[in-house]
Amino acid sequence: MDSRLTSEQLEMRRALREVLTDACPPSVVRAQWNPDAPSVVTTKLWQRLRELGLFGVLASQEIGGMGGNEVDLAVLLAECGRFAVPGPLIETMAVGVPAAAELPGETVADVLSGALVVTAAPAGAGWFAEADTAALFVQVSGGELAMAEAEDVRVGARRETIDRSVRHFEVTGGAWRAIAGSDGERAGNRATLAVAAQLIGLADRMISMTVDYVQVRAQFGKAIGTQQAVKHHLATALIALEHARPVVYRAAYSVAFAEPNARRDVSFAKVYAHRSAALAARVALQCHGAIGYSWEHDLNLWMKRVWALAPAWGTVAAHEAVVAAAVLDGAPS
Amino acid sequence: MDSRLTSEQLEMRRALREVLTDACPPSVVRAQWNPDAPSVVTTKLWQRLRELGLFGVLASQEIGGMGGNEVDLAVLLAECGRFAVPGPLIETMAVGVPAAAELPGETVADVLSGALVVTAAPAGAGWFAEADTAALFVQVSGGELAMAEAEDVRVGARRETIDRSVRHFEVTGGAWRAIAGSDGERAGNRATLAVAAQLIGLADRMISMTVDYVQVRAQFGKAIGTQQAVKHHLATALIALEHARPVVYRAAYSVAFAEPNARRDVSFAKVYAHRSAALAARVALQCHGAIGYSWEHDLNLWMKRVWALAPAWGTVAAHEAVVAAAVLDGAPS
Amino acid sequence: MDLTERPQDARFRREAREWLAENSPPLPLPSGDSATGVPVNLEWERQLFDGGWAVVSWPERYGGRDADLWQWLIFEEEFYAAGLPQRVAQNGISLLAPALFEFGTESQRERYLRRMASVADIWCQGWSEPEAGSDLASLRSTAVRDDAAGGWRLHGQKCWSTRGAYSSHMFGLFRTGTQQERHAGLTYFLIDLRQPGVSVHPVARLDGDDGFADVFFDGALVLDEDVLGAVGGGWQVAMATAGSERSLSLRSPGRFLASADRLVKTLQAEPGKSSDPRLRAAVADSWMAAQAYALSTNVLVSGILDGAQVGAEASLSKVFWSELDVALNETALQVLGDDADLDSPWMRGYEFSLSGPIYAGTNEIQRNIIAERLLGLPRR
Amino acid sequence: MDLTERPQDARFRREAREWLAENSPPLPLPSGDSATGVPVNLEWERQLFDGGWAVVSWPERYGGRDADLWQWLIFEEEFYAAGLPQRVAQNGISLLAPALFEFGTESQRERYLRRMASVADIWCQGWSEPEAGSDLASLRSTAVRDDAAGGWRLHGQKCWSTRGAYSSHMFGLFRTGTQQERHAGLTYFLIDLRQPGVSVHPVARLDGDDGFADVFFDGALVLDEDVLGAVGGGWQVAMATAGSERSLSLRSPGRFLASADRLVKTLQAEPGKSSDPRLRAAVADSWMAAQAYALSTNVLVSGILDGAQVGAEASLSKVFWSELDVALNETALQVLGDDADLDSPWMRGYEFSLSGPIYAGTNEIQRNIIAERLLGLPRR
Repeated sequence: MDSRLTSEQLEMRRALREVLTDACPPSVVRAQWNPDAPSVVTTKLWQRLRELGLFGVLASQEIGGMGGNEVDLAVLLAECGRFAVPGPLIETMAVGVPAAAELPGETVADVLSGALVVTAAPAGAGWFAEADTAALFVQVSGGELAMAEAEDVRVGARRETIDRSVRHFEVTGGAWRAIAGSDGERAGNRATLAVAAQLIGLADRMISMTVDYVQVRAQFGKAIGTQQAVKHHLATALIALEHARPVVYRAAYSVAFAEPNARRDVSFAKVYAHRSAALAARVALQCHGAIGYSWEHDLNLWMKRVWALAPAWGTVAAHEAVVAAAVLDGAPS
Repeated sequence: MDSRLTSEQLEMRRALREVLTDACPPSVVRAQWNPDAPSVVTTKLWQRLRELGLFGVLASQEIGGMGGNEVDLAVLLAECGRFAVPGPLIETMAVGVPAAAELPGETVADVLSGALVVTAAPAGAGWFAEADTAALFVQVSGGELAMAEAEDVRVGARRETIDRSVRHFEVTGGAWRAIAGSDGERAGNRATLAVAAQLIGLADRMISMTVDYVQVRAQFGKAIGTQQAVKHHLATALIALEHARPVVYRAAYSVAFAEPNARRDVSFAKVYAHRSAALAARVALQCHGAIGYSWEHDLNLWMKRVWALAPAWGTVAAHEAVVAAAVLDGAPS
Repeated sequence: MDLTERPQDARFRREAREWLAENSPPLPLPSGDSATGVPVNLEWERQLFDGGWAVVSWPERYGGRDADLWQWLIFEEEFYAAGLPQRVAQNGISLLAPALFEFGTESQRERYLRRMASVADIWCQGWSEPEAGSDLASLRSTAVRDDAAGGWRLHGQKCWSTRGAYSSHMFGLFRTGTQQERHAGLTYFLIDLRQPGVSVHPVARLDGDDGFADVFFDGALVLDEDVLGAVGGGWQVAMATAGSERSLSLRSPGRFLASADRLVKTLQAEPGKSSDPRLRAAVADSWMAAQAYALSTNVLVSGILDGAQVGAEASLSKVFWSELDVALNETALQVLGDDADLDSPWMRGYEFSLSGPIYAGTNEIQRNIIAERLLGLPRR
Repeated sequence: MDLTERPQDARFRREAREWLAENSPPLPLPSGDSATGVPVNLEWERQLFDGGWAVVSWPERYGGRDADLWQWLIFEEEFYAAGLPQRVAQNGISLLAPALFEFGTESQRERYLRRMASVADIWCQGWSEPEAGSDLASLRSTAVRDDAAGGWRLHGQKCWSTRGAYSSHMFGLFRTGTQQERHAGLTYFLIDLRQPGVSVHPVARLDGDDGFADVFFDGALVLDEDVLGAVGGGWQVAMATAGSERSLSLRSPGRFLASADRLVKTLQAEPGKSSDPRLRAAVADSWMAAQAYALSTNVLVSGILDGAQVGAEASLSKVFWSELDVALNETALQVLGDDADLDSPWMRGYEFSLSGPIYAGTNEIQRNIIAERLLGLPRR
């Protein structure tokens, strides 16, 4: 028994943090909000992350991946959350690359090299991230994964979400083919886990940016961070985060080792990570006051990412219901 | 339009407060916790309240009552809540006396004189307050009221509730007879309203006893009432109370004037009064600290009354469902 | 206690409803906080004024109809029930007008009230500064005496002025005394923004509208006739009318009653969700909160009509409406479910609601006020 | 990261479960905080000691079995899963023993640990005083030097000593320096309560059990050998072991996991309620909170086994478990519905849970600690 990250994981996280500090300052996130901005997958940021090997975390080393497991995925995506990295991270890392690895030929190599963009969505969503740049579409349901190629689908209108650095497009049609032997439930678990991991990173960063701000901002002759109300808001946010983080890593471990409760654990992770991040967003905004309410302040990039992730890969209510069914009905989880 | 109490109501409340200050100090409430204490209906407190005419608030002046309406009932019961008056107030004032007034002969006069004790419960509860002293039992359902006399029913074991000043007994059997022309729904509304009114009085008193305490109790060299956390707890409790009180009086008015939404309004009142009182109890205990956790402190008498009233005359969840049905389904309310 | 609507109120309600039904512009209007939306809103608000409905509770000579507070509440209910948005004229009417009525000179009232109501002038508030949000007494912008010009020269920066980018005028507090005097050294000025020495920089809000503005002053002039109240008495004027901002005039219950109603309809329209007990309970909670706010407002109004001053009680209302607004919009997002991430009217409403616990005195400050002034707890 | 139970842990769990199944007393036991319940509990706890399960993580020479923290957590899970109540020996084992291991003399450990574990001695805590709850540094009870007797004479009053009414010994802080020295003037004493100069007055708790006691000292003697740590160093001893009180040893996750499990079964057993989505969600929330607490405890334990000190992190745990305990019991009362007002085990649990946010440092103090020590916010 040991709940700590390994020294390899800590090193991997450090390396990613170093790259992101340089390659993903808030200005880069903000640039993706421009409706005329080119897709993030064409940017230098994406190039840097590709070179780092981030996207291949779940692919085996033989095929050019990192050979990591879902705990590694969670470590890396939590760090991406801290920097609010824009783009189809979940679609690429949690679903797309592992799906491509099931396909014959050079597909996965092309995805890892950037020659080919893959995207993914839950079956029935009706939209895909990056549908206008993607060559390969993957649909996730409880059974086998289904795939289609760009020429098989019709890409429709952009879906205007609250986080404009996220590019969703309606997608219809498609000659969907099952990917033989693929495990849709596991892919869904990975995607949900990827949402949860980013949420704890977002929460972490919002708490620390607020801690910094309240020590600088003075009212009534002293830093507002000396006010008990401000202290208690932030303490409450930290308590939630520190009790969500182990839940997310537990879920990652359950998926990595295909434990029988993996689905329950992943839903639990989404619920707790969401609550923690939503609370951190509220607290951060309230402690920032009016300045946090302005678009020019970076806080809003983090907050809106949280709101955008709330319904991603299953609403919070749906995941709460999965946990309740597992706990109360002994439903398969 | 005028949401204020009338000067007559204020005077009535002042008179009751004067009596209760003298006749119902915490020691009198506490005395009723003794398992060997005689029923409150045999005590001097009850005698004083009878002399004041409290129990006949809803009875017409011709039959010796106060000739008041449900707003008066709410005013008086909120005040009783402030003093945590023990005993079958709801059963007597809201249901028993009006039911007795529908009966021929001297019944209501006997109830008002104290010669005869009346009690009441929702149909199906299986227990009655003061069943061992009551001569007349009234069952409340949606249709007509049903009554039985003491010789008709079997009084069983005492029902051990958290508020030991409340004396419940299981009751079985009974040759129940409808009280012709009586209005069970209105009686139920009055009883629920009576619960709500007491709850806001309880909340009011717990807030004020806590405000007093935190100005006296010092830690770290100053009164704990100077701490922002304590201030905010109490402010939050007051906000809830001041937004529950008008809801309770609105419900009282709706019942008094038989408005079409009376049932919805009464359920709403129970929900809000309960939430306000439950919050006041939590805040009061937290701000008192360990001393509030001791049985010797009076706070616990008020808190436990709140907990005991939570499921009385319909659980909070049931009343929430009534409101939801009225609002969402246009259900009759 | 008499909670039954008076016959004249029922008539007034009917009249307002009919006028609004006949005269409402096509809805929804574009945002009154956006460059493209402002002209459309102004046109509608002029029409409202021309119809005599812009400021129902004002004297007729300023464009009102001498309605009492009950009728004002009724008008607000009908206005929001008709789906109409908050008005560009809002800040002037709600925040400045009460101060003009209480402290203004006859000349100020004549020059400003009617133009304000008819949106000939558009007013924004100039209170916050980069270093002074909740702590207004620490304001640093100054007004320096200019005897030759017969007035005061303004210097400094005001920020987060809602709709500042589209306003012709600002009412603001500036320091005429020393920094050490804190509250005592402030004066309340009525400022024409269309003059040299004023520059306005729009700041986009969370929801993308560029309603906020930073306003910089570098020697802009205010004549003596545009000092509201006494020189050095600005704090008293601002505080005496702050109650308006915290409760009644800024947030009449009508807006929340209408939102709750819209939320009820949103759930009813979602097949399969309208029987979900969790969503039902959350929606009923929002409905109850809006009602409770309306009922408690009635208590305040009854007191005001009886001559009571609204003091710290306004803080109870401010915390309650701002928290109910957040919860109501959050509930709506839950009802939307899979589509909660869309940039929908409810999401916009949610974003806007988050400013409620911050502006007009943060809810933390309000809770301090409640504890200290209503409950009597010691300041320190 | 390795979240899979080690083979030796699985064996340990099986062994504990079997022993408990065979040796548990008839349940429920009467309250260990009531006069009638204490002897029954003591008998059971002696049996637990004789079986070698009283203090699994202690060295064998003191009655333990040298189990590591993982196995201690497992034992706690099995203990509470078996429906067994908190122990009379609890305060000594959780709060005093860590201080004895860290600061005690060989003689103190020999004289006290084994007797504590076997409930030959029963220990209560003597920290709070009427004027000093959260503000421990303001303690007023004094210890005056008595050279002739070779020790210290105690004077003053301690209050809210849990199970003080049934204890033979107290560990407590007394002032050996001046009031002005605050923290610096305190010394940690091991006190025999069965002597002249000590009088114990039981105080009933909210739930009716008379577990609390006020303890009055009027010249009671503590010999030098029973000073724990240095004279004047009591604060350091108390603080170094306070982490135990706030998290791990006082509230092992096992208790909440067992409560959550019981809550799940309670709902499952209520026909007609077990399909109510609101109750299901509330029960699932309680289950999740208990699990989250267990998982975050594992992180703490992993750190401790790696040599980390548990400092202010304990405050995160303390707030979390105390709030989850209240919410869990409240949920149970919702499940009970019409019978929520009965003096039931769940209602008792609710009452007891309300002490959680108060004792061992109120949650307000804990949040201050979190903000100042973990987040680095300024004290003032």
